[in-house]
Amino acid sequence: MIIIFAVFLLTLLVITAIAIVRAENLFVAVMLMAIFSLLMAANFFILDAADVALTEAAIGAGVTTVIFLGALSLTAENEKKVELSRGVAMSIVTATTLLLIYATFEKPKLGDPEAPVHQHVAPWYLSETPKLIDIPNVVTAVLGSFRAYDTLGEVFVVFTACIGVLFLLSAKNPADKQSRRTPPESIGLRHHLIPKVVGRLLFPFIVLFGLYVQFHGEYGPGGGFQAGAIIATGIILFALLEGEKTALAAVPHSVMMAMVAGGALLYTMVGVVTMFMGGNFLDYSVLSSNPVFGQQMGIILIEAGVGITVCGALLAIFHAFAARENY
Amino acid sequence: MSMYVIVSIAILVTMTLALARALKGPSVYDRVLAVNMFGTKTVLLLAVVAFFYGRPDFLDLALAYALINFVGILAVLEFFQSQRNDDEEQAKEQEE
Amino acid sequence: MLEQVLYVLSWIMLTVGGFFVLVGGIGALRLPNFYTRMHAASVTDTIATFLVLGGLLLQAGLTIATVKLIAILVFLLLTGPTASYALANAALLSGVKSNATFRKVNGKGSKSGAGQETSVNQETDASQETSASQENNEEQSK
Amino acid sequence: MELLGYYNYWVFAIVLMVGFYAVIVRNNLIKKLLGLAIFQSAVFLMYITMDKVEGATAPIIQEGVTDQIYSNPLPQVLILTAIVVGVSTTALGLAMVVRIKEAYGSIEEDDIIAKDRKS
Repeated sequence: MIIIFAVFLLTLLVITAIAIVRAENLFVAVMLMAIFSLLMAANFFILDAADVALTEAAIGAGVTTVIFLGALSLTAENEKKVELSRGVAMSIVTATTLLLIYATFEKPKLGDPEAPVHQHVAPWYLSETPKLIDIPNVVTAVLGSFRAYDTLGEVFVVFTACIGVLFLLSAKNPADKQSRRTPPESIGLRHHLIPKVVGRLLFPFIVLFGLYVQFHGEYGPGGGFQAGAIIATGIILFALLEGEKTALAAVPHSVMMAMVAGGALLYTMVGVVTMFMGGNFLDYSVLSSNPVFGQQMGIILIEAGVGITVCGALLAIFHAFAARENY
Repeated sequence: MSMYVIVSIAILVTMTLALARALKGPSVYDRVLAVNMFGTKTVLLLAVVAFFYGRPDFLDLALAYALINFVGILAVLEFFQSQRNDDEEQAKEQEE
Repeated sequence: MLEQVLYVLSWIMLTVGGFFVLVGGIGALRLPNFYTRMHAASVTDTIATFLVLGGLLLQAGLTIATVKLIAILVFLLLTGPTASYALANAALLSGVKSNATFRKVNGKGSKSGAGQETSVNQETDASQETSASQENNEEQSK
Repeated sequence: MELLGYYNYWVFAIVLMVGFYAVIVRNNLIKKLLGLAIFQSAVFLMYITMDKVEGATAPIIQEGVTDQIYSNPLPQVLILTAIVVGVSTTALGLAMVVRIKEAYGSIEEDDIIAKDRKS
């Protein structure tokens, strides 16, 4: 039964992808991108990847759309119509698609338990996690402990991307002195009572839910990446409803920067501390006299670091795009 | 079991119809409406599928969607209104 | 006994909920103009959500899942109408400006043919407008 | 029914190439970035497809259930982080597009090339 759902959703996914590429209005394309992301998340969920689906849910519908819209408001909304020579590209793309499809017949079928990917380290992760770390969510265990080095790298990629965005967008535009007016305060959702009241009502719940996802990540789907994105989305909602300035007063730039750097630093420091205590880098067993408890403590600490960095980075990126408009 | 299947098929069909509306347009607001509808239907689908799988603790996902989809829609509307306003002001400036 | 009653009740709620979801979906696709389509979509946001999640609620019994389902229900019932309000408001504001949707609906009633025509008109208006504004942008940047 | 087992991979191939098409054919830079986002989503889809095991459930160990098998956690870990990294790199790309727009007054590739040739 589930496979029929999956086929259905995947077909919709293909249709949406083609529509995104064909849409000439970029605004429409961005909105279709939101649908695309929703479909991706539903697919991930059906394919048993609850954590990934939660990440896609937290990021795809909220943050991605907001960042794309921020960029669109600074550039053009419509694509220029040009006569393109599509023939060559089309034939290359079709040929490659057919080749890829031909290649898939060599692959193991969906759900085949004998597939090579299930023979390597995965059974070890599944059987050893209850003994070595004793938390139910194996994904969090692998992310936070077995492959912590990898995750550290990803956190630094987020950190670097945030710094890059800030470098690119904080410089003043030389050509553009006075042409952009400050946006009048009389527009937007700020002056609609109902969204404002409901938004104020929802904001604490979004942040609370983010914290739940952060600290429940060992027991259910969740973790630092998802929690950071959800809390950032909550603060973006606050910024949409109360205005940029209020949001920046609540979470100023210095705090955001401290979050971005501090989270990454916390992560690294956990690794350094374990080295000082006689273990390997990011080997949390030495943090406590009981190695299992040490592992759990280490995972909670680094997940906190991940959450803080992701939240700060996404917020800083959002504000960088939003502040650019006001020049 | 079978009732979950019935509901999920109904939701899937509605998702398809919403997608058709999003592709057809014609105005931007129709598309926003379709995206919003698609989002709420995904929430329902995830909730139903969580029960179908027999793991209701995965309702976290549906909860996340219910909260975040709203932010997305508000952001779209905010963007669109300010864009409209810009257009209007530019038109005024041109008249002057 | 009670369990069976609850089971049958949840069955009925889920099925009726599925029916309303379908009705709303068909309405959102088939109805002639934006405001009527929004009306249809709102059906799926309120009564259908209530019925489907209520049916699941009866299935769940008293667990942590119940709390989450109630939370989802409350959030959807709060956000759905709010999003509809904001959307209708935005559409109304811009509709007044482009003078398309409202005028025709008041004038001709809601014959489907007329409605379709209106929306097409509106779109062409909007696209002309945006292309004009784009030219403005380019001029300004020069 | 036999062939449905490959459907996910076919969708992966098609979506991947749709994204690639947007990157190579469209002139608009934001459209190119959307194409890249689609491209990377296709890769995510392929990885997640590989984690599925028939009759298994998500790799969150249920207490008191002994004979349950679980899906492969490893691809999920890789993709989970990749999604967050993907959005930050997309933001970096968009920041570059915004700067290009300010410097050249356009986000169409042929306009930018024409302006570069002129100067």
